[in-house]
Amino acid sequence: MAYVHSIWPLAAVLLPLLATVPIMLSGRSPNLRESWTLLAGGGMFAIVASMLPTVLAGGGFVLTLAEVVPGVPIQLRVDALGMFFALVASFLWIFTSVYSIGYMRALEEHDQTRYFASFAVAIAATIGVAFSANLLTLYLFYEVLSLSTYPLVTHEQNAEARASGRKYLTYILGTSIGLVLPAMLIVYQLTGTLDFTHGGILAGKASPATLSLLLLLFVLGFAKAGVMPFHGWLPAAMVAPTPVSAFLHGVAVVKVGVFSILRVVFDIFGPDLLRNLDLGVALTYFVSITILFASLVALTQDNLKRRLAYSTIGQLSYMILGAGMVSAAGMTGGVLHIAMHAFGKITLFFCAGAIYVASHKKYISEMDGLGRKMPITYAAFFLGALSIIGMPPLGGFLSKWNLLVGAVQSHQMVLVAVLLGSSLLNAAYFFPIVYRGFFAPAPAGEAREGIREAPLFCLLPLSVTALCSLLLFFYPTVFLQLVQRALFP
Amino acid sequence: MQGIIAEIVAKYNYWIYVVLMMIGFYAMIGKRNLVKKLIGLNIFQTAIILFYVSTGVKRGGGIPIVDKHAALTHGIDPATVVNPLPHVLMLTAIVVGVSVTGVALAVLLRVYREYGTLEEDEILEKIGK
Amino acid sequence: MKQVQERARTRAVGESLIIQTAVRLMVPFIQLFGLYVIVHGHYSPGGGFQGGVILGASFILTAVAFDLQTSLKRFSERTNAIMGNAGVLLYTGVGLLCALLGGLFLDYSALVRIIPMDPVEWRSLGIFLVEVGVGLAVMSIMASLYWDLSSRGELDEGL
Amino acid sequence: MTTSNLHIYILAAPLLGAFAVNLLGRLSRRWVAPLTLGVLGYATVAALVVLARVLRDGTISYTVGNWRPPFGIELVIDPLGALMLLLISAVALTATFSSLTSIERELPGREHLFFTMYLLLIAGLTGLALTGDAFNLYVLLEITSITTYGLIAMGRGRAPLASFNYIIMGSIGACFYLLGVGYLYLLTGTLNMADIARILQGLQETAALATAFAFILVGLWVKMAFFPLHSWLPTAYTQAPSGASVMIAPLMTKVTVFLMIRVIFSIFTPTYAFFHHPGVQAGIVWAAALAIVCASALALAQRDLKRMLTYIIVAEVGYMVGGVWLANTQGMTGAILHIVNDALMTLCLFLAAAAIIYRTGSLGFDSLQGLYRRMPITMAAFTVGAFSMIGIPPTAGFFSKWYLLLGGIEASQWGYVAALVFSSLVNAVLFFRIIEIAYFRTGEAGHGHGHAVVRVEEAPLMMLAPLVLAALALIAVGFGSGPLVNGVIRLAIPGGF
Repeated sequence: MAYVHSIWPLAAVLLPLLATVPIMLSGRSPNLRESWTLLAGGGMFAIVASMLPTVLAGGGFVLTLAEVVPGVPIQLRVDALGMFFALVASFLWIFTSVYSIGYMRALEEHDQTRYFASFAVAIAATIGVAFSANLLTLYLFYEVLSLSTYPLVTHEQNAEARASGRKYLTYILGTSIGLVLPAMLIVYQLTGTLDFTHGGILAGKASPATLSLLLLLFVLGFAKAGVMPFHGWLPAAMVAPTPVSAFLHGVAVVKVGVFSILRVVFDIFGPDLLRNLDLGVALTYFVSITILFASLVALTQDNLKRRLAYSTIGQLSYMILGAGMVSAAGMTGGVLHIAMHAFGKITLFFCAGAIYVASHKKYISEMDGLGRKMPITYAAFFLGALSIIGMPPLGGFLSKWNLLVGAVQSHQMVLVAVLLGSSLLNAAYFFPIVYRGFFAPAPAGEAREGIREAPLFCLLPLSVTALCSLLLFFYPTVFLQLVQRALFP
Repeated sequence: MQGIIAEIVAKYNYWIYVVLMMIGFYAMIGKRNLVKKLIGLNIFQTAIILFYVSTGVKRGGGIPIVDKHAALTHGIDPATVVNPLPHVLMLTAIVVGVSVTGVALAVLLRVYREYGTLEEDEILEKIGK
Repeated sequence: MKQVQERARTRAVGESLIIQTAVRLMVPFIQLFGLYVIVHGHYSPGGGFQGGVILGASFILTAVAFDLQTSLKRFSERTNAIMGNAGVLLYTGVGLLCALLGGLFLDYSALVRIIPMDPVEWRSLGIFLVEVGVGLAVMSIMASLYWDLSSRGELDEGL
Repeated sequence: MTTSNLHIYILAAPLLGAFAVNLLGRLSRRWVAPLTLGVLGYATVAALVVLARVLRDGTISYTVGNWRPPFGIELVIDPLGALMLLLISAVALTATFSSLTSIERELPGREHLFFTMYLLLIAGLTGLALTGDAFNLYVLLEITSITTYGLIAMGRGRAPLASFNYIIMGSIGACFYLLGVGYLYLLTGTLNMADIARILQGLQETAALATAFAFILVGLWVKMAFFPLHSWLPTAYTQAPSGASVMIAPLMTKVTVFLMIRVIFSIFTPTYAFFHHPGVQAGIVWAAALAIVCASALALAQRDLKRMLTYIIVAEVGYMVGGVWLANTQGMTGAILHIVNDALMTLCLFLAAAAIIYRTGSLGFDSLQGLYRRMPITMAAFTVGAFSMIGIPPTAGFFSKWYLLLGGIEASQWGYVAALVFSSLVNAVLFFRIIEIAYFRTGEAGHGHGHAVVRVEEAPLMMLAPLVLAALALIAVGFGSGPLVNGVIRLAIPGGF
């Protein structure tokens, strides 16, 4: 693949980063501040989208910033896999910004300037991860993302939020410093490079035992992917304002974790190596535990956002599962699920936030009959849930179907069972919410007259993302092409 | 036993310096009075000075001050003079030692003014309060 | 012990006419000798350190025989500090001057460019200047060490 | 004969400046600041030129007074020394801005005395970076130590006692070093480092040589506060006037680590130091690992910001000692890079501490509450320093840790690797604890909605500017660590080891 030297990848990363300055300076004038946010969001998406045709045509962009370690520069590179992720993230950021405005203003939150500034840094780091050309650059942006989301998690500043912030950092920083950093160094020591190379760089460089250890370190170390046992931060982080949960813990942060693992699996290890050493199978079994267990736990959660969090944990492992299958369909499904799940899950979180804004309710058991008051929100929730469960005609079906095919192709009937069982569980924890919202009688003795749909700024984004989930089933071409380019150039 | 004694006698200067050094070391660690610690430090330094100076000594060597003209005409027989370099070095070391002692005493004055005592135990007690 | 300290403070101890007279006589000679040692240092045993110590000792002797105030009256702390500083400045200044004149640091032969003399002569003179500087510095340090310590640091200077 | 005297001016400028400050400062306080800053500014620029010159022309040898070595005193400016020279003068210059302000408040009327010692200390440190003579090194080491004793004793409260402890420990260290040099002199009859090294090559390995090496090492370890010998450091650095600690804390231990490298490279060969006693080499790496773990654990127990930082310094000394003794290029690169980075990180953090103490008067964790609203720029810079200590890219601390870890992996010293990782995690806990208090705990004034508007009370510009500069330098050095390593540090490491 031919890479063209270009400033655009850097521009995509720098734009939101630089936007923090005017955002912070215009803290006294919320309208101006939010305009900056939206402007940065739109601009970034435009930049990312402008690079899309070249990538689809088989090209790419590259930019070296500084050679910090011999053989490992800080380098940005736009390839198909990165473009895939960046497209999803930058597109959804626009809606999240709009949603944030509605949400934060409706709740009259404090410290909104810090909130929007941190948010901008976080999206910059996310795009940075997507466009990283090597493991060191990826690690750099990964850490920046961890740090920039910390103020968002701790936003409430009460004891619970601080405790969650601590937990968040303990998990995320602890694993990245404790596991990824040594693993990365060992890879560097073995190969002398950290470049993402199609087909991997580790083949024949180390004993199977070392390689297995490395894979374990990476999969556990990128704890943002929420693979058990390092998943505990995600439910804890739900104390953050809902747009944060929606975007960061539905899309950006967690997907960065998955994306990092996929990068390592595809471009550091290489599918062939995994297949030869049977590491892929081990990986799939390992994450299967997370899939089933997280879905089971989700059933027991009464707090809506926590249920969504556990659902996310389970879904994230789908993507790793797909990569671990190392069959064409499986890998396609895994990568595709990043996008499909992103659109679905962000809709669900938006809905949860909208319900909270409208009624200040957090617990599912209190939400009986709410759907009749807020039909649009609940309809969107229904669509999002269907997509996550994997029902046609929604985007989620495509990825799950590919995963199933992949499992069958690789003759892993256990995985087929896992996928089907998990989908059933998904249905089991999502449908009751919708059912209770529409059909359960409102609890007696509760004044509900004031409750109606959330403000337009909240309602609009969630409707759009829900519709996108639907559209993705019919028009997945762009994403499919990118996946094809990424996996089989 | 004979061998050990012979060894000690033959290198008595080293043994003396080791013994002195240990005395100083003990004073620095064992004594609770700060001035005694400082004296221990001085003994310690003196031991090292002794060690250096004794290394320059030669049997039958004289003072390394020679007449200019004699030296220019006849040269100097190294066997007749002790090695002056260690002495010169120790001159510097002594100056350093004096400076350290001076600073230490000045610091001790401040300690005394602060706590009214130079016994470490009592000072620690006062800090604890 | 307390008593002794008390008496020492009232300066009842040591005020002896014999000692004071003897010191009065000796101090000029001691100082002269100190100067001799400094001046002759680059040629024979002696030098800035030793001469400086002797000079300093003469002030200490005054302070011991009389009292601190008397010795300070003769040679105030301010003068002392200035002389000490001037000594070091002289020493480093000479060294630096050599360097500025194109030689190496402390390479006195470079001073030829100021007054044309035989480089060997200049070496001798240069080390002499340095010795004077060192002597001044050591003298002032010795004196102020004693003053500060014996006055329990109550002089206006000190730590 | 070289006629360039630039490097000697770097040494002479603060020396001369010290006494000029003393003389003129007596007349008027107004002389102190311009003199100190002028002298150090000159030294920094000169150091930069010298570094460029050394990188272009190779090692410079300079004979004081034109006495040829080994008889005269030789100054050797190799790339490593030149780097240290620049580091010392630049850090000192940056720190001086802050200490001028804080000393004005802490020691009114005695600025000229303080800055006399301050400049003497810098002159001593500069000399240490330059000297090529083993005995001269001892004298300069003592000059730096004595001035440090004095500077620390000028602090309040327990400072004199801490200083006295330091005097005892520091003197023992210096004496050990002197003793080691004595043995070397007995063996070789010379004190010039290069000469010693040359003669040692022709000598058989004896117990005396090992004794000399051991004494010198232990002596330097005491001076650099290597873990079991660290007891003097925390109290001394905590109690020192903040104007002194901003300079002492970044430089003293780091320069001593540099001296250890100097001794290993220039007197004993790496071959002797590392490979003749493999058990010793491995043992020291383990000791370093232990030092890192213990010092980090002790840092966890502290409830005062400055005291916590001092324990981190002790842990960082373990990083560097371990890195040197990994006995491979990566580890050595990491150690040298970490000298630079750690000096900058410590500078940044201590400058922040000085600024905070200037405004709040205390560094207890409780008094840090809500500080970021009062001093946003200070806290932002502090955060950068903290990230660097934790080792988060792209701050400088990450890259030195990178090389150290790489060296540990290459040498299969897993204990050391684990200790480094552990220490990074502990640092994360330590600093995020503070960040959480300063950013997210706003006292009883009510969290959540509707904060009372807190007035911004930033530190004065003279303290803020160097702090911001140090924070920016951390990021700049982080991005520039590639050229730094390739262009400077690799040159400093002798080949074939």
